[in-house]
Amino acid sequence: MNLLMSKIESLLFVTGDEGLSAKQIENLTDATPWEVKDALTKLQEDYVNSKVRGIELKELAGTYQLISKKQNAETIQRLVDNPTTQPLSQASLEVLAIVAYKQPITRIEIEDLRGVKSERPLHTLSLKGLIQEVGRAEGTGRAILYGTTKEFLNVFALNDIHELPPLPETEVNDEEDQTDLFMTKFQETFSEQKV
Amino acid sequence: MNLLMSKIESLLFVTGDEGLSAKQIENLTDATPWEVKDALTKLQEDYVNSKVRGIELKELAGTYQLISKKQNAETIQRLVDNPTTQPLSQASLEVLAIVAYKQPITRIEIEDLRGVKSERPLHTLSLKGLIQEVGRAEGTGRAILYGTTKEFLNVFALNDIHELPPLPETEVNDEEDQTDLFMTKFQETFSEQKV
Amino acid sequence: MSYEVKLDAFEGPLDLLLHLIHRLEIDIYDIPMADLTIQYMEHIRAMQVLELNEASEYLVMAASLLAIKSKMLLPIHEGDFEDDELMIDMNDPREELVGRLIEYRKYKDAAEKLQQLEEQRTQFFTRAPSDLTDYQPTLQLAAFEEPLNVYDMIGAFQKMMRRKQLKAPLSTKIARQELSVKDQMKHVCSIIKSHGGSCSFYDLFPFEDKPTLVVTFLSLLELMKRQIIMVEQQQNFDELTVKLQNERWEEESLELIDE
Repeated sequence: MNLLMSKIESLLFVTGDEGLSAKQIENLTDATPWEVKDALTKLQEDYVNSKVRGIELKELAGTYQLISKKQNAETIQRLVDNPTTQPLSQASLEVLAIVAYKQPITRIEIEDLRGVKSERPLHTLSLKGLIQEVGRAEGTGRAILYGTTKEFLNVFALNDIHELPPLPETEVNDEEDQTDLFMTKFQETFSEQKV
Repeated sequence: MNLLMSKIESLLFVTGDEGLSAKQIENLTDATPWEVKDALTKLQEDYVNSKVRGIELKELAGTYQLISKKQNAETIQRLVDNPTTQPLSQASLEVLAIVAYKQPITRIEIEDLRGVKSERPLHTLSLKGLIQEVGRAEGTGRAILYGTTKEFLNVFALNDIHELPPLPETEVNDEEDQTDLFMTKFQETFSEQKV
Repeated sequence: MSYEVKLDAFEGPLDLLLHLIHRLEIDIYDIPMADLTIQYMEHIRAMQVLELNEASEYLVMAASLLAIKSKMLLPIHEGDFEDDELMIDMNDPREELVGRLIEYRKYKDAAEKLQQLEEQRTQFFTRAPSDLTDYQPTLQLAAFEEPLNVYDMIGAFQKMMRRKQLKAPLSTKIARQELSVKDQMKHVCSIIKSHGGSCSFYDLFPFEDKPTLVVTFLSLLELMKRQIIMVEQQQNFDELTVKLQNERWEEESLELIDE
């Protein structure tokens, strides 16, 4: 039971804001629906009863996810208000990377890539003048297409967008190419030489 | 103390893989450095000692972060779709080791050390964001100097570049031993011949 | 002597030499040059595949091995030692090679340790920062406080990719392939209805798997074309809202759709 609770905490921890359904937890832990139900209840009790814990369990539309404890909302607010600790800079950086490399790109495409909503970082980046609307996508939605600005080049000390290093997107072929062009000559040379 | 631990858990939970430095935690919780240190130690003890917990505390790339418990790696790996990160090749690992320990370092110096051309592994490592240009060498060539990145710390689970395991022997001693050995040998030969 | 040689297993001439030294149980500080050179040449000859740009490096090493070997064969004459210049020459000719080998071996060992660290790192996972939109003030202050370079951006991208690999199809293979646009149109309508006639665009895409996303999207387009639903956006960056146009849409009318 303890082990199951630990596994569930790990799983809910890494899945972040997406959470998992009871059914998914069952599959991932090979536990019965009963055991999972039980473990989830006990976990939540632990979280609520312990003064040390800063997280709790939330169920929303059949999906379980961990959230920060409501009592600590004030502390979290300070985190958000404090520009040097804003966890959003990572999000903005991610979005900026995507826009820089894949421009022109729509918000939906960005969100598809990141797996999370990205309105807020897009907004921030626009405000900072790092990205701009560069057109509209064809089709029904006529979604906004985003691209980087001159200011972006400035901030990253680039002359030109092509100066960006290539994206580590497609797995780099780490294997070295091989050729035996030299081999024949090479072997000849050495078989002649009596060592 | 309990409340502080709870706040820290909340903060570290929401900041995820960005984490927070001890200093930032102090500011956000109005606690003294000492209290924060203490709370962090107690949190980690709790995590490790409790069979129910699925998370741990780790100093990674300069910040405190919550991570999933190592014992649950197998369970979480069931979530892994297709590993996007291939392990590094031997050549890349060698070059990376040299850069890590001797940074800042030029390509020529690396190639001297390895005895083979190393453009390709350097390129691979740049693409993976593990090394970066950190400056230019003095002199005519103004060769690029390479160093490791924050991503490097992340990939190798280090908090700081100084956490790298020490090199087997230090160069200086090595050379001394070596010359000593040669000298002894030389002197032996020498005196034998004199006799 | 014959043995299997896999040359692509070596990272260059130094690596090959270290391998030989280890296999022949040679004292690295007192290398029998003749033996080592023979072995080295044997291996070079057995090479079937060699990298174009590394071939020369193996050759250069072969040449210097031969040079060292022949230097060591030079007869030593008594009396020569009085000559200072020759004294310098009398340094062990192997010295430089040994120094290089030892230095290289250090980093080869370090590379191995890195590999272990890399392996250990796969044993734990971090999580994405939470979506703190609810806490966010309307106007966001500076997003980047520190100077940034492109490598920060690549780093952010890599982090995302690491996270992304945890997106296995969780709703395991429940044969969703049979999902038709027609069925999905009905499903979409019922979702909107359950939300009271209008809902967020995202509420319609609760699943990660591609086929469902595509079919749901197609069904939305189809519903828009038939003016059964309407999609609205108040402002840039705002969420899309999907509204049921006609509260009294008929299930039967959908039945008539050709696939």
